[in-house]
Amino acid sequence: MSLHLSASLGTWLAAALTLCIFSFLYKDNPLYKFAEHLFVGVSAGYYIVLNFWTVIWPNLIVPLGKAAQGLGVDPEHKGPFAAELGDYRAWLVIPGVLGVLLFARLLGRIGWVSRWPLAVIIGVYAGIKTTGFAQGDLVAQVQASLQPILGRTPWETVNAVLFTIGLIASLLFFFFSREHRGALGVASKIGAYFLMIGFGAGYGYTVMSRISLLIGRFQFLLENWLGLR
Amino acid sequence: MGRMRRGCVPGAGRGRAVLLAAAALAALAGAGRAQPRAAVPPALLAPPPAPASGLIGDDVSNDAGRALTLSWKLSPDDSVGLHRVRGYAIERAPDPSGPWQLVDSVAARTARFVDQSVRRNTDYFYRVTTLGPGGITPARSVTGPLRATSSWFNDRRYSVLVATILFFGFVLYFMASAQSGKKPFVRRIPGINAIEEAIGRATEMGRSVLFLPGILDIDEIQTVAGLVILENVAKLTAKYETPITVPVSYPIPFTIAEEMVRAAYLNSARPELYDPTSVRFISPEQFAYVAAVTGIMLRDRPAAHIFMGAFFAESLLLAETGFSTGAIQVAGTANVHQLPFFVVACDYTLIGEELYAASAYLSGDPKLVGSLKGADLLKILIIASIIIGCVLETLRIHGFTHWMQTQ
Amino acid sequence: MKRELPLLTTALIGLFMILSFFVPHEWVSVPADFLQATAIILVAFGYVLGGANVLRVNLDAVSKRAPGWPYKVLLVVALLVTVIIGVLDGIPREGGFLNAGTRSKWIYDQVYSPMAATLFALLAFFIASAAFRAFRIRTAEAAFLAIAALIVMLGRVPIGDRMTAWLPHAFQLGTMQQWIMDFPQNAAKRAILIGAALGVMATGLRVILGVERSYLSGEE
Amino acid sequence: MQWLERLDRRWIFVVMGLLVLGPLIKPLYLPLSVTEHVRAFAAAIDRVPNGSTVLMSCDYDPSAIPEMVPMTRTAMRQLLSKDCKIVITVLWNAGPGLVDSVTHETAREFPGKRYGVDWINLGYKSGNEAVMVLMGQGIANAFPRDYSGGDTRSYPIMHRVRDYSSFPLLVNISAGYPGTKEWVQQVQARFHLPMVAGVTAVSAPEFYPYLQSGQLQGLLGGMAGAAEYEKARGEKGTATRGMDAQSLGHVFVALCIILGNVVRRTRPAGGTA
Repeated sequence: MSLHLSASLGTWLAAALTLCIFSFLYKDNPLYKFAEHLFVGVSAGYYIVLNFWTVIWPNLIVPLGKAAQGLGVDPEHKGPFAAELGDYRAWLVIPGVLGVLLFARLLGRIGWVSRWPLAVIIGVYAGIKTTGFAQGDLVAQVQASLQPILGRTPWETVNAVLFTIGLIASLLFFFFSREHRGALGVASKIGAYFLMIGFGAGYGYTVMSRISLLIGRFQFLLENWLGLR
Repeated sequence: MGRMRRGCVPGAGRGRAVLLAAAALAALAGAGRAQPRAAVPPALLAPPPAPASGLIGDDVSNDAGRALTLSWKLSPDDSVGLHRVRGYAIERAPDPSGPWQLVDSVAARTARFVDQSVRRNTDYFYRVTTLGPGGITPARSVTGPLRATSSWFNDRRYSVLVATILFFGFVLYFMASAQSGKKPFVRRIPGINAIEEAIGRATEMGRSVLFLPGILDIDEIQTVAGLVILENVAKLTAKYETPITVPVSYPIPFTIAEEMVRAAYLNSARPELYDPTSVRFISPEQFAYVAAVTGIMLRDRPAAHIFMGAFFAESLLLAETGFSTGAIQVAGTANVHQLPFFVVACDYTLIGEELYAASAYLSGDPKLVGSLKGADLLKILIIASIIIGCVLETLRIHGFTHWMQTQ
Repeated sequence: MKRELPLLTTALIGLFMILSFFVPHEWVSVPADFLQATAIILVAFGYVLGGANVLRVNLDAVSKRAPGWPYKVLLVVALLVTVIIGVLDGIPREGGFLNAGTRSKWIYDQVYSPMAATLFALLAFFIASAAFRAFRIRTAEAAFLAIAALIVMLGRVPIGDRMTAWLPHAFQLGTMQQWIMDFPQNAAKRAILIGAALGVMATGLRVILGVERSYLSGEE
Repeated sequence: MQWLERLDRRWIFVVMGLLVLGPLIKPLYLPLSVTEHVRAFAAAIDRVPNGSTVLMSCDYDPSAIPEMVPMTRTAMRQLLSKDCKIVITVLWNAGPGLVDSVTHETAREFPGKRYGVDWINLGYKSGNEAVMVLMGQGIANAFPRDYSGGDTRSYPIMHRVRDYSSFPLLVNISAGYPGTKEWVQQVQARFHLPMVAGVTAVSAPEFYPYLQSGQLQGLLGGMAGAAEYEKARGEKGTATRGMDAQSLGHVFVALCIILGNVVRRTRPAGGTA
């Protein structure tokens, strides 16, 4: 095992910034603040450039430019408004204008016009999410819970019964139309225990994630920077 | 529903088939670069393969008329180890007499193809040609006309439609009945008592209350719920003349929180107790916000910490620092990943929907209460379906389960 | 006009998107597809706006000499440099500003990436100290949570199996971990999933009805 | 025991740091066993017909490198070794640069595989669920240009890719929102595309209901999942090398929980503080 220090300036910079952030563990200090503000600045700048070059440019400006020449995805179709599925040509002026209106927010007095693009975004997502959750999480999950209680082995039966009771009890925990007394009280108490087991599992897995991230940083420092082999 | 059109028109326009199929063969050979090409002319190796047969086609259902599905019987020579068939070429034409156009080719042992390049409401005729190292063999017949049409309803989504309509119906009904003055019953959430106790305790000790409405902007429903709870907390602190501190991470929730706290104090017996610095704008940056809040916890030593809203990785740091100061802590979030950290370090935790329920209860807003009741009613239906479904499944009756299947 | 039109727009679009889930016909699916394409572009503008906002807020703080303003200068400079380099990198490459070998990629790899990764790695330390100082087992609920957490935490890594290798297979930590994940925790998670789905659908309905309008608050 | 209660938490940080660092320098070689859902993940990819085109969405950013990158590499290797073609997308803002480096490095291990023919990186698109649904009407409609700025439709690999029906499987490697949950809701459910997922440990428990319902055919949870997947494929990557450190870290946190409660129990007088 020996050291092979990296000769790359970039790796040294990355290692230095990593250590600056780790210094927060000792206490909040200027090195950490330096790194933090650098990070926020770079990431904000990066988001601007990224969204310009990967969305606004290819999905809006390039097709609009083509549409101005009467072209689109399908070369057999001609005309700036000859739209079809996935090929909207000059219609893309609408998102373009709405997108610019979003910036009215920065202008104070006419900030309210930014509500129009916002209304479109909210409407689209409200619609997509409602049906997505209805199918993927509501119907599909309820459907998957309809399982035979009697399994092939006694152990399978125990598990199926346990699962079904746990599910129903946990659902009753979130029932707000009646006081949790009597049978409902017992059921919701059982539900609470199941939820706690669920949270315990979540705790264990969260620990795993966080430690993995630390391992990743140490691997970077040891292998890429110090070149420990 | 798409219309079905099947049928075979025997022997038609075989002329250009050979040319097109040769192009397909070349394409196929080019695609499968992994296989080394034989140096010997293929014709010397083997006879041409027997043709594929029984080509049938159908409109793909539940779509906007964008695809046709084709299937056929494999060539009798297409079996593992025989190497007489390299693949199949699929061709189509607007008329049985041509002109034929190569659509695509598929590998050997494939007897299904979906043509996604069709135009809606247009008739097509198809034929499949068998390609082999020994030559190409066109099918003996042509299938068609086939036509892709748009469907008006996706018939695999009935169960989702029923669930959605039922739920919307329930919610609308309860909203309407709440607005007409018939206030539906919602049980008091124990967490609300815990909040009141915590404020009482702070008052007894003569220390302040710290309230965090989560770290997201106003477009997050949890932030809205947190602010509704803040309104009530501020009324209580104003009544008990206890100072309150509210660090906020985004500008709009900040303005709303400030307004709520000010209003609560101005409407109380001692409006002069309102401290304009009690609601503070910190920073949308997660860790900067945490550093500021833990600073407040350690310096000002509030006796009660109330966390209500969307929290992420910072929950751990907040709960730990808060715990170490010995304050009473009440938390509530719908971010399931963070709940474990609150549950173990706080005196009371509102779990998931309880956060929304608490805000609906406190606000008494008929729309919020209405959707809460609607969800409750659907939950009863869900539980009933689960019980009935499990019984049916145990009895090996699968109809109900199949009806719910969406895929 | 200032409020009603956006509310109406949201309601119509929301309903139309729901309709498009059930109706595949091109009269519905093509406009729905266009609306999604629009949403994608608007969200991208939103990110650009977010960046501009960060710039504005921090320039404000600098001009007012707010506490810690020298750091804000750093932030603003970093932001501007990243944007300028990114634009210059993208022009000759048809937008491929992050292609291998560009200056933007260097900034991304050597500045952005290590810091993003390290910020969350700090939590490994905090989680240990929180476990020691703020994990209280006082009630039956907390005991259930703690036991599940310990079994899952140890059972999910190789050392758990090593520690309990002497026990019958069914009692080894790895087996118990798997069972907890597959049955009790799964039941609880499914209940939460179903509850959350109802919550999202209710919110969606309220947004469409125009009673949930918090997104419209702010500038009048 | 009193001193333990007042212990400066930085001592805990030091112990944690050393316990993780130690095994990285001097490994313990604790044996790994492959669990059921990881096996199912590998098997689902195995079932894909050789030579078909698979969609792989890499929805993560540098903050999840240690968990996500090993999964990406191993899944890509498994697919390429089956001569499958791979279409890669990224829905996370900060992800595309990282994903591009990782995919290029991995593809370079297969000398015959060419960009644009055997695999393609379509890069990033904002819009989360809207992108997923939009891709359902045409992958190239949502991604007219690939990561490097080229015209997506001009690459040979895209000639046989129209929408989700062109893929037999979706492999999603995701660190949160948007990610596995959204792919299940918007694509698996809506377009009936079979799906497997590799996710961070934090979010893994949330997806067990999808496994039981068959909406997911396999699941890799966190670094342990990644390490087991490496083992199942006979590889020794960064995840495998991290597992010893992971083990010691977990034991330490477990001890912290137990010790913390013992200390508070044995405290002479009551009080909540």
